[in-house]
Amino acid sequence: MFRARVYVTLKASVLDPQGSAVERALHALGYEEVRGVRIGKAIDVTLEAPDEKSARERVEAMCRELLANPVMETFEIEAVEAEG
Amino acid sequence: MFRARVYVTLKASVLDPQGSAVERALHALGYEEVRGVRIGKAIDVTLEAPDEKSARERVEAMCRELLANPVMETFEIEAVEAEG
Amino acid sequence: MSKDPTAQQIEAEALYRDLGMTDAEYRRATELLGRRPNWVELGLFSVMWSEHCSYKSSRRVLRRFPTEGPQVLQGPGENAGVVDIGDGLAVAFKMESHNHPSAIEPYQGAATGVGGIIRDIFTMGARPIALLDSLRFGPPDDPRQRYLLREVVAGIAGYGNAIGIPTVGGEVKFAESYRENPLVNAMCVGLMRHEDLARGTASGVGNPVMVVGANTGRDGIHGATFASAEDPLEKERSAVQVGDPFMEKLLVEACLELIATGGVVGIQDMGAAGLTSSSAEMASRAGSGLDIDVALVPRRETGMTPYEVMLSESQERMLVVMERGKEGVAEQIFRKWGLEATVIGRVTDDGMLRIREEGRVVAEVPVPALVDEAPMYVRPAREPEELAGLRAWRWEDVPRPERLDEVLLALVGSPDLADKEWVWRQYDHMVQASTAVRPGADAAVIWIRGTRKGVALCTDGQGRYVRLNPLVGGMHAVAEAARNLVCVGARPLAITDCLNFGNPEKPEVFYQFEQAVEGMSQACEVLKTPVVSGNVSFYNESKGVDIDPTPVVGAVGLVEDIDQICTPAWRAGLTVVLLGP
Amino acid sequence: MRVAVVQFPGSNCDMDTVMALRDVTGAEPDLVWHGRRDLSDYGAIFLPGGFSYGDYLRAGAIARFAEAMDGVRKAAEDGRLVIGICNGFQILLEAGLLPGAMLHNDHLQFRCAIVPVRVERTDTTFTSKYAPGQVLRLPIAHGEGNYYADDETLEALERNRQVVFRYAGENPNGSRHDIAGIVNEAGNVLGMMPHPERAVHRLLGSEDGRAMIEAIWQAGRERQLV
Ligand SMILES: Nc1ncnc2c1ncn2[C@@H]1O[C@H](COP(=O)(O)OP(=O)(O)O)[C@@H](O)[C@H]1O
Repeated sequence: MFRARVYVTLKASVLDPQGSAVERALHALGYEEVRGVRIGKAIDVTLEAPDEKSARERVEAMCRELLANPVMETFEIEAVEAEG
Repeated sequence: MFRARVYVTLKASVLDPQGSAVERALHALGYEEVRGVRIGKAIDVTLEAPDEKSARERVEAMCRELLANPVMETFEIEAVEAEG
Repeated sequence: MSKDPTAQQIEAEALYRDLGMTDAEYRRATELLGRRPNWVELGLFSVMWSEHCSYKSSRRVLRRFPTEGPQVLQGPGENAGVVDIGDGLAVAFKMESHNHPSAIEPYQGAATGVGGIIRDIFTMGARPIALLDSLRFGPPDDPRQRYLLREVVAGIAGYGNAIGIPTVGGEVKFAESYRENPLVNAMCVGLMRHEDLARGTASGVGNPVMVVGANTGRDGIHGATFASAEDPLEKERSAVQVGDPFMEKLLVEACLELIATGGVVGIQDMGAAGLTSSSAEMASRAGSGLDIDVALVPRRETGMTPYEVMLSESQERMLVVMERGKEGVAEQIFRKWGLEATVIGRVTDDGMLRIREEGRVVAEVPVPALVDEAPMYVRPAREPEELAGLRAWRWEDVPRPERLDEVLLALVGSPDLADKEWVWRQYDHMVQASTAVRPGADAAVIWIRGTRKGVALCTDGQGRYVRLNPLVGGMHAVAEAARNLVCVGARPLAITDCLNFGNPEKPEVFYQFEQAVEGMSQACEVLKTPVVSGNVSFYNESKGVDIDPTPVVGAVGLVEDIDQICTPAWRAGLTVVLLGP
Repeated sequence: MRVAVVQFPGSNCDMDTVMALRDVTGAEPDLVWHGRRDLSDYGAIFLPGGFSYGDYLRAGAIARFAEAMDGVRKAAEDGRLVIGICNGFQILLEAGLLPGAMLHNDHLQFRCAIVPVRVERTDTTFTSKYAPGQVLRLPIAHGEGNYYADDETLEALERNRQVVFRYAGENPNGSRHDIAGIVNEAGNVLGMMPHPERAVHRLLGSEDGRAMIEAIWQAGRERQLV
């Protein structure tokens, strides 16, 4: 069993209104040192796979097919770890 | 300048309808090996700070105060890196 | 198997107190049972006898409400009230509070409140056609209050918009007494044909009992008990429930399809106190018993004890009793909608709620002990001291303001009177393509497509009036709602209510409650608008301070000719007339 | 012409669309379950508004894999008419039948209102009954209607005159170029955020959606689409 963590984030060229809203809120709370906030998704997928390499390949296929929309998003597979 | 990546996730006991829907969709697409999907937020905060330690402390304070809702979420600070 | 405390330990260590039961209540349970309850049984008693489920402080007073009229097809006591609107059609409606969950987690608290009230409506066999809300917060210059407002509104929108029921009206008011105790009341209205009326009864020995909808997790265990607890920390002990409007949308469609087959004997929402209250109440209404096995209940989490399964408040679940042999019909319909329907037991005739785990009996309690024999309290009532002073108040003592234009500006600028478009533009108020009068008017009107008719809907409450004069304030709540209906051209038919009060164990609060109910009742009698459903929310207090007593009225009226509706739009050239005394 | 309205789990304007089509054309459309692959009987296919699959992950992301989308793709290729309204538009974008993607509204709130929408072209099948430059009053109701495409795609859209509807007042969601609705290059697939099906009775605040349904109905019959 493997657990993969996938980060899906908006492309740098796409405005992130949610991130901007959080940035403003942080400033209002006195965190004036904040220079930028971007908010993406962290998707944890638990799956059966014979080994780490094939787990990663399968997760990558899922990202391409469903988890990220290439028009506006990019994805990174951050970690694939054996579990339980 | 530092960049911190914060991962905010629903507590394990809290229902994640979005994760369940994505899991079902992955099954329907033929990824039958998937055993679970949980969806959280990945928040990238860029901030000024004298050093890594104080950057981390400030980000942790932001998490407690705003970024995570302790009633239903937990947070991890994944990485704090010097930038620019 | 489980590490539950033994019956002996419960008594010796007074563990029932942790579940919100008093010593006297524990003794009463022991007497009714003829032995000491085990841990699971204690759980059943504690939630069924909580204020939230048993109405132990309010039951006696609520009997004062007029509940009958030629238009009433179903009065209080069911999941929702039902009123005839002619042509073989009827509307089901009810209002409910979700104050405490919303104080803890405003988005999810408000969202699950909406989800719960919608289930109360479609269990009656009605298709939900409208939602309304009634909200109270502390003054909006406090950032936390703005946060609560923003999240509550987003939560209501998030649920109602996704499920596709228009939120067409409501009210928002701000006052100091709600700072720690926001009020989130939601009302749902459904439309049905008379013959589709379904009820929450479990009759017919041998009929299968089914759980349908979402899987069961450890959400909100003891939510009902702690909703009635004084200490906010206690309230927080129930785990936050997360709503899944997508699941509920499927549940609405599947349940309405199932009810239309005619094979449903009884159906009830699993709301507060989940499987416990739904099974006990359904059996109670039929005078029957139920024999269910918790091992058959589909779970979301592993290792759940019978206690946890019985007390879980996981959302988007229903309990259904089918005619024997029709289980397959239910399974098929639910499968089509991608949902599960699982037989977990049978109806019996011995009047017992018998809970098993893999066949082994883990709890066995007479249904009447849980429902009819629940404690009922005659709370002492005493007029609050401030009232005497207030009564002495006279208009003449108020200095006449020098500049009336400034008074007008102050009024118009007050948050209570301000335009609430910021709120309702976040609600999809047009889905279902039937909203003839949209938010912003005195009441909303939903066109009953295929007819010339419409139903008019509004919610109203005035905490300050009620605090200043509970009796007259109660009258005002009903009268204002009726006026708002009349203003759009409707004849008021009936009301539902949500009675938000402080701690009923305080005589001053109980006085407010009794008086307000009396005032509302008198107004209902005069206006011929019976109370067909409602909800009581006590213990809206924190740090010893109670909220302003806030009965909220949800009113329904009938528009006979949809072309005759009016709205408050002013146009140049029209004549202005002042009606009334 | 036979008309289909596809019902996904979580669609909630499916019945509204059926009622509007019935009221305007007098003919009864078919409500078609998302699991049906073959839609070759239909000259026009509507993908209705709502929250298919809860709009979880991204609006329309999961619905695009439904079997019925095979039939929709085929219809698009055959030159039959495909109309995606609100969630239907989002599904068409996710399915790649129209270019671009949908972001959360820039103000991050859901927005429901009747807004002014300008008809940019009247030489499409869908807008032939409007006057050039006509400003319609149409209901919107969405949280993710902020149309996004990169500069190149936008330029191509404008060059090919694929923008059919544009917000004429305040932009309610931050969409690029105030885009409210676009067609594909062939001109037979339309995606739009506003809800014409909610605007076919004066009683409900606007009748401006009627002419679009009438235009679709007339074109389908003239061109003898199935
Ligand atoms: N929370 C709300 N949800 C939906 N509609 C609301 C809400 N608050 C106000 N409205 C709309 O605005 C109208 C006017 O509200 P309000 O100023 O409170 O007037 P009233 O005192 O007549 O209820 C309401 O009738 C309703 O249509």
